[in-house]
Amino acid sequence: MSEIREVIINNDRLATDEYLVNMGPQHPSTHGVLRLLVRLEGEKVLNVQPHTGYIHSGIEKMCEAISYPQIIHLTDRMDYLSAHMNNEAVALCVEKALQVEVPDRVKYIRTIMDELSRLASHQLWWCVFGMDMGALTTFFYGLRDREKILDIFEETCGARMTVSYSTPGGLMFDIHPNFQKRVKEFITYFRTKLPEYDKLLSGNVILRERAEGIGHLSLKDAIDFGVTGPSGRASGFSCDMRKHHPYSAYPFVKFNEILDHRCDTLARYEVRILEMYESLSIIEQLIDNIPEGDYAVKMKGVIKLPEGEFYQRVESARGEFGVYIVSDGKKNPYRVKFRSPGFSNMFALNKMAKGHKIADLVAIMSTLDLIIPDIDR
Amino acid sequence: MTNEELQSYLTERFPEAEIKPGPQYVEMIVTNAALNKTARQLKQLDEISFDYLFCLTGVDYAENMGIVYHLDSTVHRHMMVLKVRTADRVNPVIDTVSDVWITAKYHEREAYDLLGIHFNNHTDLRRLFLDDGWGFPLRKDYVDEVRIVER
Amino acid sequence: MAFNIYDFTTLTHSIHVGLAESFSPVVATTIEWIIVGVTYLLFVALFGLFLVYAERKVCAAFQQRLGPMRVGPWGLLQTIADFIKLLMKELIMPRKADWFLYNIAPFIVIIASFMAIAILPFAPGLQSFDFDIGIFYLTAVSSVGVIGILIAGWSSNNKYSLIGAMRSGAQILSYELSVSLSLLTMVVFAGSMQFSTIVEGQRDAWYIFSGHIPAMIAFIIFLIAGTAETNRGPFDLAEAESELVAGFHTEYSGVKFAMFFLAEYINLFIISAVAATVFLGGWMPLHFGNLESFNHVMDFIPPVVWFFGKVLFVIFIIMWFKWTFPRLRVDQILTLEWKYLLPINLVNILLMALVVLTKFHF
Amino acid sequence: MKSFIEYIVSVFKGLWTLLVGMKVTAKYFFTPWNHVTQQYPENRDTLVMFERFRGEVIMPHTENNEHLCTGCGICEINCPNGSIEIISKSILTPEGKKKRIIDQHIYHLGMCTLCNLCVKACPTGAIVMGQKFEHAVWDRALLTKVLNQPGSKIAEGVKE
Repeated sequence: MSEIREVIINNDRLATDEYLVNMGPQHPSTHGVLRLLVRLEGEKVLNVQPHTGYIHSGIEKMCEAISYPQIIHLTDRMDYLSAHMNNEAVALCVEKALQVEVPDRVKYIRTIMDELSRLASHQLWWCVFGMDMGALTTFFYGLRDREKILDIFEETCGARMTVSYSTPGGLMFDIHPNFQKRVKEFITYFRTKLPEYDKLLSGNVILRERAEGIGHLSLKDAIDFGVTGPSGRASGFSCDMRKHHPYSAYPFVKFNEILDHRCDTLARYEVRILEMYESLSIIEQLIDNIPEGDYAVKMKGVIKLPEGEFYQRVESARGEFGVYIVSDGKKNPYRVKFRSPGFSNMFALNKMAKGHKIADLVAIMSTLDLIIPDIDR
Repeated sequence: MTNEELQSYLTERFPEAEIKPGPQYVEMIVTNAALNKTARQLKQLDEISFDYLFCLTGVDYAENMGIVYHLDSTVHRHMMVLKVRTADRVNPVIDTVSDVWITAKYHEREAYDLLGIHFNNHTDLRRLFLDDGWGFPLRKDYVDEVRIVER
Repeated sequence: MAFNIYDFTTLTHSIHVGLAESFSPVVATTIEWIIVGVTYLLFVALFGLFLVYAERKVCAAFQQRLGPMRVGPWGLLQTIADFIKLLMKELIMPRKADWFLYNIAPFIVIIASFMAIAILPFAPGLQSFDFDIGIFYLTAVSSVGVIGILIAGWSSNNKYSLIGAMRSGAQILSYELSVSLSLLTMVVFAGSMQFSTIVEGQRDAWYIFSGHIPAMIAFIIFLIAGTAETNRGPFDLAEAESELVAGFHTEYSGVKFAMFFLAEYINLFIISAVAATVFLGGWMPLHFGNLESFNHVMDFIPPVVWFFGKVLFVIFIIMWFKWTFPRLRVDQILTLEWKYLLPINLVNILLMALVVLTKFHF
Repeated sequence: MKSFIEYIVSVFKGLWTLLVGMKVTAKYFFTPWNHVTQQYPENRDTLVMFERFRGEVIMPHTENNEHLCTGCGICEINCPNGSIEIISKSILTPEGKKKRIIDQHIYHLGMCTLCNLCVKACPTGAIVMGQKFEHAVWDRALLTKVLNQPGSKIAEGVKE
């Protein structure tokens, strides 16, 4: 019935040669259970309405009933591709509220893990983007390389995706003795594979023709819609939290914020590819200099935050991730809000896809890199 | 601007609003009547130009509802918090700011969905995640005997 | 003739004579039809299954995988198991689908493929029809399949299917042009439309070598346009998985889906076989001008092996395309045809005519 | 004329980028021994998980059927989703004092998110993360396990 409702809400009837298509909730390119109500004229997209909530799990409500260390494992399950960044955001927020200073070792390890997660996320994005474009081989190349990062995670954190590695006050474990060796091996390995990504897909004339000038999102719109992360930076929106509000070990490393002013699908693609190079260089700067020390500071058995409101912004693989905790002094938060990057990014889809073809809609959606649990929470 | 500068500027510019230094950001509490106008000015004034709304949170404060706007300026790189509280808790009504920051349109839909806060002048106020007829789960008095297990 | 030993003419002729002696002419002809039909059916079914297996293994190798490994040694029986599964599956029809058209569409597609396969010369004497307008017939028949696809998309009562069918229609209509024109280039060179004459003409050198530059351009264009005509990646817009779920065959299941699936692989075979016949000499062995001993060794490899070797080579190239490139967009697919392939093709025909007129070929 | 040259150049440039891509895939095609497939059930014998891998919560027992669990219930408090239930009983020690010991350590694997908080919180190190990862069962009730073995008792010298 929602189709009919849609038409009435928009208060304009479908013209004779227009039709509505439900893309999703089960559709190969929505990467989960997102439903897009697409209004089409032939192949041309006239309007896209995202419908969410198919996997709304009430994480914010659940957080109100559990203690701060327990929140961590729920944030894993929101944006499962940047699980470590989400963990870190909560941990940093709690540490900020308690005014706990963690050892440098923790900061370094957290940053390395952040960048590894970002690499893994961008690799998965790359292979899925290729698949959405119809190049199925990229999918396996991307997963092949991501597997190596997941192995590193598994060895150190005990889990491959839902790592739960950062806890308030430090880390769950110290790094595994093999960690540095394996990360270095991975960097040398991936530096040989990344140019292959470019050869296979970035340079390909079909991809460039399909991506260039498609899905324009101007800088003003990007800020207005709150499109952050690589998608926002491709519109020239300087929104890298690592640069503007450095946390963990980011003040100690040199890196560039990748900005692109072409605002199209190709720009979003290239920003992510360049970010992979940047992540590699960040890890290289840190991996040999992990200082000795404790991997966690001693926290109280029951963590109680002082009364007040605390906000922590971090840069997840998809954009700005924010944790807003309202505390009333008890051991569980009064209200938790997760500002998830995908939520804001997704609603810019209509703006970007209007007037393009169905195939472009798929490509644009792919470059926004949506993770549905991140949106639905 | 630093937080102190920002605070003095805001105090001077918005005399009717309540402005206080928060633990992280400058906080400004306005009434619902002044919300939309204040928001527009916060965005448009060149000295502050808060053009990027990065978080909009609805909070159930037991006696009333509140909306917390976290604002960032991409020009000056300073941040502030704008707060507004509703008069009523059961049927809270607040003016929309979606005509100022487009992203608020969707965050407000989320707040409407989960907290039942009604936004005036919102063009497309529908539930975002949950079905029609569902309760408002983030309210403190929300009861769901089937799905919520108390420990 | 060196490859007389492999000539099938004597075999087919003796069957014909034997039948004609034992039965009345009508019965004999009917029996011949049945024999030929059953042979083609068996061949197509088995070769189709083989191609599906080959595709899965080849793409696995491109993607650093192993592919099917479970059913039979190296997964050899996988496609047979899949086929049995498809045969046993329930046929589900959308409630508001057009019953007649929905059911007839897969047959149209597969019949068109069978009709095209009839013209191909597999080996000397192993060809059911030898028209003097063979190439003309082939281009005509191979575009009948699109009617089936259009009907399938229309009758399924599904928007995705309809979009897929419309895309397929636009695509095949335009690429038919390129296929015909690139074949026409070779007809200009060969001076005949008859397949047996074309193959016979490549006794000394394959056309792709003797026709040098224009033949090579025509070959590349034929490969591109042929891939587009079989609806394979990177031109698989009609069934674009990430956009249209499965395109025109979204609503088909069981054996009807199997027919579409099989037709796709038969079409792949036909396009490759035509490319092999017209450009790479069909069943003709590889001969070089005056290397007598080399040519003699080559003659000992049976023509059937030559033919299928060439076909598999072309199929491999087409698979290589598919597993490397992203899919084109619908407007780009038409741009590629009308702005690139068609003008190049037209210039190429002129070039070929010039080559033929000036006898500047080997 | 200029646009015509651009047209020709664009054709060749486009073809070149396609060939570059085909070279990458061809490289992998012709080195099929570098495949990354793991044939899972066949390689079960050689498959070793990392030592920290979190498969399930287990309670190690010694050969005398002794464990380290005092039944204090800290793991139960720390579990975010209630997958641990401690049922304790009181017994009389030989000295004649009443003492609460563990009766059943019930663990619902179906609810567990393997967050490691219980293992981290356990004061005696009685529960650890196991390496088993093949948890599929036909009956959901089988996912509820009692971690302490029947007849087991607490090891000597464990601080309460």
